Amino acid sequence: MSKITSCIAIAGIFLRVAAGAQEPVKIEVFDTPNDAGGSLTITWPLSTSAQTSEYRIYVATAADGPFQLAATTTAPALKSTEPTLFGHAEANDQFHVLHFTDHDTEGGGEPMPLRDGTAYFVRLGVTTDGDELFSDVHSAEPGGNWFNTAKWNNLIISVGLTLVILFYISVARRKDLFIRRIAGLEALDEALGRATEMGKSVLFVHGLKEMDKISTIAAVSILGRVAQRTARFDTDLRVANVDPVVMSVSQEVVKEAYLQQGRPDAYRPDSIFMAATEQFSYAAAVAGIMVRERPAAHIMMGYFYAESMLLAETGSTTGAIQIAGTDAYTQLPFFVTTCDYTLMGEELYAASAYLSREPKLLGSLKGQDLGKALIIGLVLVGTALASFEVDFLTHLLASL
Amino acid sequence: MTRDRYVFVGFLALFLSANAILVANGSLALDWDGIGVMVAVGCTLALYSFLYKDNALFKVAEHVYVGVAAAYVFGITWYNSLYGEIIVSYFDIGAEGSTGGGHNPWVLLFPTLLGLLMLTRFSRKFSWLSRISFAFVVGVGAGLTIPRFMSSFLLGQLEPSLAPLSLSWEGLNLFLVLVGVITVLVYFFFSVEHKGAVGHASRLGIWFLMVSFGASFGYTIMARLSLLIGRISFLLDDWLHVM
Amino acid sequence: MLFLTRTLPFLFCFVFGVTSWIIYYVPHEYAQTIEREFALWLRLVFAFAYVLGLVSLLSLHWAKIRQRQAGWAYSLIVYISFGVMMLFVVYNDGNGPFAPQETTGPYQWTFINVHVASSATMFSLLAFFISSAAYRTFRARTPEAAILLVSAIIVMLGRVPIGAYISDVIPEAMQWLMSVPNMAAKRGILLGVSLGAIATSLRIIFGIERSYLGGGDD
Amino acid sequence: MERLINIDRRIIFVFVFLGVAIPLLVDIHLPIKPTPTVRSVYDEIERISIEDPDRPVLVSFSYGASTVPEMVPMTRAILRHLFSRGRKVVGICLWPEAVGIAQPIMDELAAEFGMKYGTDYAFLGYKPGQHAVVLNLGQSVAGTFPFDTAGTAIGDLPVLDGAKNLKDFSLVFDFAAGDSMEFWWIPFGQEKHRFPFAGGCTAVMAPDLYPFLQSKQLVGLLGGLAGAAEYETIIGVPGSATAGMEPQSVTHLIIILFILLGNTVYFITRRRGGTV
Repeated sequence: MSKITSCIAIAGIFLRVAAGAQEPVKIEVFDTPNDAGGSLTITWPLSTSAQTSEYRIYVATAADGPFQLAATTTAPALKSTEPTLFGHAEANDQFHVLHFTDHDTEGGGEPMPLRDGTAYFVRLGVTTDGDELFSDVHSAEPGGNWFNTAKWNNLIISVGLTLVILFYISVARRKDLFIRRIAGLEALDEALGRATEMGKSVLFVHGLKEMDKISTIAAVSILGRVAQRTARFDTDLRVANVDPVVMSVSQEVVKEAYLQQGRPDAYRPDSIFMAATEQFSYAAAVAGIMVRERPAAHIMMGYFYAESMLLAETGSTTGAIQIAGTDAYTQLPFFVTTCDYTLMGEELYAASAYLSREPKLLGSLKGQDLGKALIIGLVLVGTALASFEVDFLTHLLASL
Repeated sequence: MTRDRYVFVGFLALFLSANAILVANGSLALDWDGIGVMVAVGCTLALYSFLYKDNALFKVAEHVYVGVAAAYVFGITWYNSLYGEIIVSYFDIGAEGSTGGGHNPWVLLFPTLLGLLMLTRFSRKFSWLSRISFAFVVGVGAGLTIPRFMSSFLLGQLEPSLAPLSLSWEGLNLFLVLVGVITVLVYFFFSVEHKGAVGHASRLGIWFLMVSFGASFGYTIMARLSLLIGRISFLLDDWLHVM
Repeated sequence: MLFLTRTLPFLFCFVFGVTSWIIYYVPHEYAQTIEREFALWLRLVFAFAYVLGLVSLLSLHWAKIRQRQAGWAYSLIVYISFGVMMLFVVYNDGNGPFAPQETTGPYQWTFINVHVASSATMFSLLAFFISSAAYRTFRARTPEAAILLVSAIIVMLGRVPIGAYISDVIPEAMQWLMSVPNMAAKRGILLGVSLGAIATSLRIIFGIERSYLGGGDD
Repeated sequence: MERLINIDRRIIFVFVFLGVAIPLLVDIHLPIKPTPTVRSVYDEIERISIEDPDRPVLVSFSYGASTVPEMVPMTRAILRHLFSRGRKVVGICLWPEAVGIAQPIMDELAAEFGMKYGTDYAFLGYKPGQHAVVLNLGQSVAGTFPFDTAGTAIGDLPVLDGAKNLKDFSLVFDFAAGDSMEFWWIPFGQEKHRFPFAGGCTAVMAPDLYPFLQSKQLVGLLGGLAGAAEYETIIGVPGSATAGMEPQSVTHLIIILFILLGNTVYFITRRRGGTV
């Protein structure tokens, strides 16, 4: 494009200024959406010129000036680079966009920030080859916004999920909800059965976290199940702890189980003991028990750290059946390769819900299942649509 | 028992004479740096004695470490936060030549109160007060978590999964990712029995899980070996100077 | 009393929880100020939580010493090493506890030569146990475990220079394995875990989950 | 056969020790080839050095003493690259132990490149609060770290001029031994402020972060000592990570051989009907 035509093209945008023509010129000035305030946004049509032009934004507090410089740019962004504010309309790459937050002051001092609630008058100047052409004046008022429109999807899904989970919890309070069999629990029963046959003890090993963690709560409810069985079959049960609170809760749970089975006489509180207080001492102490007492089954439940390796390795060499359950994903590989059965991650929580039948656990498990089903559906439909170049679902789900 | 005692005495003698030789030939200076290296080596070897068997030396080293760690962390918390941020702001004591800084003391009153209430947990009579602090921490934590996990994990991870499939290498990989994500979710789906099609999908999900566990497994082994390399090169280089 | 011990904490939890949830959607200056204050408060309360952790560690070992439980002498060692290090903390290389922290002196010396040395050594012990487990117990008992081991071997070879030395295919296989099947499974896990975290947060805010309250009489 | 498996494990320990020590003492040179995830960290730092040279880089140290052999080599490699490109660097700690480890390294490397404290780099120390610190930084840097470790007010550090919150950094880099990238920085910082975010982590954490690399929430990643060695190779300054790759290779081979050997024995005995 020659220099002359490009000048004409630029001038064309500002036709109204130059020749007083009546066509609307697509300059828009407005409060920047989704912000805390103190910022205005201006958009104008894409320059068709091959030459670089300089754009200047002028601001005044009165329609007739005096105008102060607010921003200068030679390479303005396009509306399409900000889907957060302007969405995904195709025409967005036909418009420039600029946000500005302050303007120069008369004396040349510190720039003056834009004030919320003040009406500002804005005009755009375009300089190509030294000539500056001005648009007409637009007015807008900056201010803080009360809702971030880019977060609609987030709000709707969050509230939806909340309602679903609360609904299922309330349903679970009234009737029992179905949860599939957890294979790990069957493996657990099998291990306990074998211990009974062999007349040997069962060793239950707690993880390292405190009583208020979900994994510890789940471990305690599994301990309850184990204690029921050992009480019924008169098998010796030993429980290793690293946290005193977990220990006293475990004692309560085991005592309760023995009472329920009508065997309070068989309950010995000292078989639920503190093995050690520190990570590696704990591992060493438990490993010592495994080697000396040779229990028929090792049950390791809860949150484990690096000591999992030591426990499972020593345990597997004694020939005992090992059942583990943890939500520590970094330790799962070691359990999987050294144990006979491993409850992985959420399976541990599910097992605890399955055993305790607690409405809050069952209900939220159901709610999460619905969430998973929704995700699976969205992924399938979204991928199919995207493969046929229909992007609306992808845009709808974008995290902006 | 006696054999272990011989091993222990021999080990100690070896350690001491090694240090004596190193000092004698000038590899280690008898200043704080040199003594520091000896202490560090002592701790390292005492802990490695666990490889021979669980023993008292190991337990001593482990418990020394626990005590030092607790005090160290307290020191850092004191100088960086309790004193360095909170007390300094209350009494407006910045460093020399420093202009201002610190928080408005009034702003700090509420969180300081919450923090102090937390410490009532150790009193039998007033421990219920600590529940207010826990309620604040847990409540705010939960409220902050919900929309942010929704945005960065659910939406943030969902959107890149919705990529157009095509008959190409990339397309195949995208398809595999799609299958992996879905089948892993099916595996962790507890509302239906894993039978029929669901059973097959969940089985495929386990395979994907196993590949990723294998990756974690390999990487974890790499991590532990890296630590060992670090310690052994400390022993060989900083202590024995043979590298 | 029930109001103070049960209802009040629940109300606190609910009000703060819902507020910090809602302000996420509000860009307005007011909401941002609340977010800033909440973050600051949370941060400062965390500092006190350290003291809480410290006291509970010390009281645990104190109980062992007082009751002369097995291994109480080790608990005494915890106290001694803690006490010595505390002296260094307070000494602060001569400046005392009411001054910015010095980066030199016995505190830093003990940190580097005892703490760092012990800490790194402790975890490097696992390298030995992993190798022994590799030999004795990492077994392909099931098809699943076999997949795990094969993928682990590919990663272990591909991630270090020896893999490329053997064949260029190995690092590429490792790359593919990490960024396709591993990535897919980790994403699946992440989606599940975050749904779980959101569900737990909801239970907490709506007072269904109160195990965090712990301690004290009801 | 079973006796072969049930040998004293201390014999295996000796093998591992020698597998590390011998390659450390004997030089066997193996070429290191950088992987794409590591390369993209380098490219990102090069990019900001050209496109965004004025704004500082925020470096967060989220590791403790237990992972020093893995994390320190990558800390050195990244800081060396940043300082060599004249980047302004602001260091913070999200783990308490990082203070005593990272500060001396930062001072040492800054001195090597003639960077001045206060104007070219700063070390703000540690604040408890984990994700709350990240959230707080997103609102206000001065409100989160009012002073540096020497007690100087943030306003007196010119390196932070114009850096009011996380938006004002050209890059955020997290050195993570735990899940700080995944559960602190991404949901509580990057999610809102969309800064370029890269990190280096222990090998244990690395596989978990691949979903974020694919979703671009993470620009690049250095995983463990191998990642650090690759970075040292790219910037052309071989250090302890590069030296560590030889024993690392040898020990990986040893462990793989152990796994293969153990499983061979397992399958042979199982076929014969025995148990191991």
